[in-house]
Amino acid sequence: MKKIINKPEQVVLEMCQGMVKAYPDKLALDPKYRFITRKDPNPRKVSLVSGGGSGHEPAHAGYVGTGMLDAAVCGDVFASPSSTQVYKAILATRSEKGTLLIVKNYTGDCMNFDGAAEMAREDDDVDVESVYVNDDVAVKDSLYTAGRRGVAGTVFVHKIAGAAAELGWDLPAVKAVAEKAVSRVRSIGFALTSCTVPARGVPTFDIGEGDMEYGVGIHGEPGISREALAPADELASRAVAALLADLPFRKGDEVAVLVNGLGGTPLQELFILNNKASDLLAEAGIGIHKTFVGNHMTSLDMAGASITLLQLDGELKGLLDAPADTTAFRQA
Amino acid sequence: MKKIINKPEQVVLEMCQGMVKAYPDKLALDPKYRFITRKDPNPRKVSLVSGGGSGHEPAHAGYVGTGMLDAAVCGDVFASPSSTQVYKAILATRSEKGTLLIVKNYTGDCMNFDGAAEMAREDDDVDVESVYVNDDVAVKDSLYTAGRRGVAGTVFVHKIAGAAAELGWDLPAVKAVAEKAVSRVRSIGFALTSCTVPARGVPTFDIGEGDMEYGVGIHGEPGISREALAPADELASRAVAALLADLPFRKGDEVAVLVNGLGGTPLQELFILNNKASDLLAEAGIGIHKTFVGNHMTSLDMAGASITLLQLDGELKGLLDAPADTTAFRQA
Amino acid sequence: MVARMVELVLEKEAEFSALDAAVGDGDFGASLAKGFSKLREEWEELPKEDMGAFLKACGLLIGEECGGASGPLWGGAFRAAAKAAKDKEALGVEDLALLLDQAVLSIQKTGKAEAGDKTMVDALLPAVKSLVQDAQAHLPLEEALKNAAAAAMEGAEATRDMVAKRGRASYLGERTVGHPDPGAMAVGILLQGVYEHRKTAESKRFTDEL
Amino acid sequence: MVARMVELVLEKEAEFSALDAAVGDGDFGASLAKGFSKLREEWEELPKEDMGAFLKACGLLIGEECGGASGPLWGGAFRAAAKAAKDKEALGVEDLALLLDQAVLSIQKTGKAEAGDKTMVDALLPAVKSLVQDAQAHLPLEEALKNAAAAAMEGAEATRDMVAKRGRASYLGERTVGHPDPGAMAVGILLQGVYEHRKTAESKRFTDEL
Ligand SMILES: Nc1ncnc2c1ncn2[C@@H]1O[C@H](COP(=O)(O)OP(=O)(O)O)[C@@H](O)[C@H]1O
Ligand SMILES: Nc1ncnc2c1ncn2[C@@H]1O[C@H](COP(=O)(O)OP(=O)(O)O)[C@@H](O)[C@H]1O
Ligand SMILES: [Mg+2]
Ligand SMILES: [Mg+2]
Ligand SMILES: [Mg+2]
Ligand SMILES: [Mg+2]
Repeated sequence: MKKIINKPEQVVLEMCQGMVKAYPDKLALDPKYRFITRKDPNPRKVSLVSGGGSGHEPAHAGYVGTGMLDAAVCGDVFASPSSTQVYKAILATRSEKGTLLIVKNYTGDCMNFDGAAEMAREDDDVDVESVYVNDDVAVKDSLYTAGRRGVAGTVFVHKIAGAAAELGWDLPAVKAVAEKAVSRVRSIGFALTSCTVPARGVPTFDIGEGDMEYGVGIHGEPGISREALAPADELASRAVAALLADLPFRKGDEVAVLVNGLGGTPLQELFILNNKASDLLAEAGIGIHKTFVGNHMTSLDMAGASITLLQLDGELKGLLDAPADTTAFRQA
Repeated sequence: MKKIINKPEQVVLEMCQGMVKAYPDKLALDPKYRFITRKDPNPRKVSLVSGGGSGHEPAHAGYVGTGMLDAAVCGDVFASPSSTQVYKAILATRSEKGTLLIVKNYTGDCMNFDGAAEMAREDDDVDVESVYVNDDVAVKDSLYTAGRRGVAGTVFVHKIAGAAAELGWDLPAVKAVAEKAVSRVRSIGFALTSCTVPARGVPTFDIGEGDMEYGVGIHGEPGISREALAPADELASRAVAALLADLPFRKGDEVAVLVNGLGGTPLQELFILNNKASDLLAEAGIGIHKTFVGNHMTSLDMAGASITLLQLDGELKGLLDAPADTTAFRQA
Repeated sequence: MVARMVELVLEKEAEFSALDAAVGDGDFGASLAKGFSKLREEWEELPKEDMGAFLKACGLLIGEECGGASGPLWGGAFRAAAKAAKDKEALGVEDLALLLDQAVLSIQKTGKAEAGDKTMVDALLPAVKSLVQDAQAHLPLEEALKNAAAAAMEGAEATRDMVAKRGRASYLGERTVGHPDPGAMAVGILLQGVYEHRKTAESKRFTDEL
Repeated sequence: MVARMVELVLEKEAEFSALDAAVGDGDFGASLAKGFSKLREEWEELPKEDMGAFLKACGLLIGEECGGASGPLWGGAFRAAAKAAKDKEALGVEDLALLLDQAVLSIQKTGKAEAGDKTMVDALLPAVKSLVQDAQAHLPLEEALKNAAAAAMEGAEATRDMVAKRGRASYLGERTVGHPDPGAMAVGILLQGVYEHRKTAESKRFTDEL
């Protein structure tokens, strides 16, 4: 394991501390319960609380700030924070308009965020609602399983809900538009290497020089198939085809695109991926309203990428374009 | 070599195309001479042209935009663009106030940018000046060698000069403040892995699981020494000590900090590095005006990081804080 | 009993994580260990007068400290067992069957896993069944424990051929076939460890050694 | 002559890059190859009537196409040689000495490298010296070429013990000791190749084969 760390068990806390030290006038850390909040929370807007396991940086704390989240709760690497942590974050960002939890659909996250919501509602009368992001089309959706997992599309949900909350919308409205975003966002990813969880110290999976894992999530879990590594254009074609077919997106649709790096892949390669993805969308008659390229939802040091499409309408477009000022996502 | 690319010889062009397709209303590409310009250049401000070899993404094209560069010229991976390319970029962004070239101090870059400046001056009467960034303290400075190389500190020079140009300063003034920034910026980096140049297909250097290269540049050239990989805190201590001693920075100074990832290192580790760096600066009595953490000047897929300090005064602080709207650096 | 589980969880951390790496994200060992090492740290302060209070305290700590899915599942299981144990001082086979039954119920309520979904439930259900049978047959505790551990182990081994339907492993679907479920294996290993410990332990009263 | 150099550069791309990987950034082979393959592509269109025009065209293409330090250095060298060649049709040893001398001067003017700085200059200077001596001694061209190539090779080998002072290798300082300079090795290999080719070639007039 080659990492710029001290001890594996200190990774999350030191990362959180390093982050608030980088942005001391924007972020604050609760070191005991490990959540990061805006320095000056606004108690007159719906509070947005998200988070999950660590290892997805800049997610989720990088999206705390004006126009996006109010708090991000940081679990251990790839492990949901406990319900106590989430509960404390809910209380710390309590607002007169209530709180929306943006949860990625994982067994652990759902159980812990739901537990926290219940406590906050029952013990403290906080008005708490939740949305569950499940954008990964690699996973077959089914009532009889854990269902689809939430991956990079979560960033769009943060942005949309965050803009609505900042505009003063009430909790049901913020929740409704967040759910609309969830219902219209789809992602798929692939990995060229495994990541290495600090506490384990060895790569989660072994993979040959010529191979890739197609359909991976963001926790180093293997994907849906092991295949020969394909050229960028082929990867883009396959990903775009899978996404378009899923919603389905149709000719004439307008979308936002996120070409997301998984942590170990440089921007150069993401742009090469976008070069083809963007042509394919044009060929399919899909209008690209806005493209984001970069490391937004990562999986530690994994080399790989994902592509996310969000189907827009007038409302979503307006919210997507609204200003945001967080440490990892900023637009005027 | 595991990369999301098509053919090695297409990497630079496809990357440039993927970039302008991501930001079509902000950037334009000259595909023949491979330079990226602002979509709507402003001919009434000093034009800033930078660039160099590719493989440093988001540098340099990511810094093209309001408040920073007007053009970035993209050489092959790690190879300076030719003087013809630079020359064409100078002409394409010609302004009534003249042009400043921001060159990283490498033999190839200096020769090609200087050649281009000469052509533009002599054949086209463009008022061209140049500054040479040489912030890497790993390299001993000497009149008898190529001197120090330019690394991540270049981003601060882009920002400072860019803000001055945007404010309408004339060429001598923009050049002077850019040189002031150059004289006050210092960097040092280390690598945990080598990068792999696409055209070569194998890592530039071999390195054992427990080793690092200390004092590396941004082109995969080995550093000044091969050593056992140290914990993050030790890396931060050594880097900060080397930087402070060099300028030297003194108690009471105010600085901007850039904790920069080399491409393959996730943000998580950069924050851990910043956690200690930031404490060390405080202990040394250095005030941190602003911190930037992220992949700003990379070396393809190299795992590693660099730390940069810029000594501020009132003027530099104002320019650093001025708004910028580029695809990789944005502040209100 | 819990003391032995704590030791085992800490001992087997790497093994549990390696099992999770094959079908999940490789943190199961670390997640469990985090909560159980907290148990060890705070061992002296835990209320040991009655079984219910003790198990509840364990459940709260585990729920708060274990990350991921394991926190709520194992924490909930301990708390459910606590309720069933109430203020019991000694446990017979029947009591134990009830405790474990309540624990599984809690896990199923929280995680919605059925038998065959390739989760820890697949080790727990056979263990409960075995305990219930042995209680009806009035077998001694040690023998019943032995049978329960064997049943759990068998159940855990059987998850090898299942397709995961719950938790992170469900994303891998068919690809999980051939790998046992880490949670189920942990249940088997822990019960086996508890039985072996008891076999060699001097005390035969259950609450003597929590 | 240039045709043979083109072939060699393309043949040796990986070798040149590997040399550069040890002391620089590993792109020297690719950088040179890019310009020289352009030469091959546009070979038919290059003006071949007189040597000066031909070399200048080569220099311009190399300068424009080769990335990094190599473009300006090699491009400038070819253009300086072009000036010296003017409209010569045939080259004697003396002419060749002058051409190469002008080429090195251009390289030193652009790159500011002295002898001993561990650059291509350390292969070129001995080659020029050898040619000048052989011209004075009125040796035949083939023999002079042989000696020049040997001198260049020896100079290139000698860079192995030097500490780099110019170019990207200078950052490695003492760590470059033990590795030869890629540019110097390329000069040696190319001159050697040109000599060997000429030895076996039928034509003995220099401009017959550019
Ligand atoms: N819905 C569920 N019901 C019962 N057990 C589950 C469920 N989901 C996961 N598990 C158990 O949890 C184990 C994984 O735990 P852990 O690695 O801590 O979770 P994660 O990393 O997915 O958050 C699995 O091996 C399985 O036995
Ligand atoms: N200042 C200089 N003067 C003469 N030759 C130089 C100089 N700098 C570099 N070189 C030559 O160029 C070679 C490296 O070329 P190349 O790899 O294309 O450059 P880079 O990658 O550093 O831009 C060196 O081996 C050396 O022979
Ligand atoms: Mg986990
Ligand atoms: Mg180079
Ligand atoms: Mg797990
Ligand atoms: Mg080189």
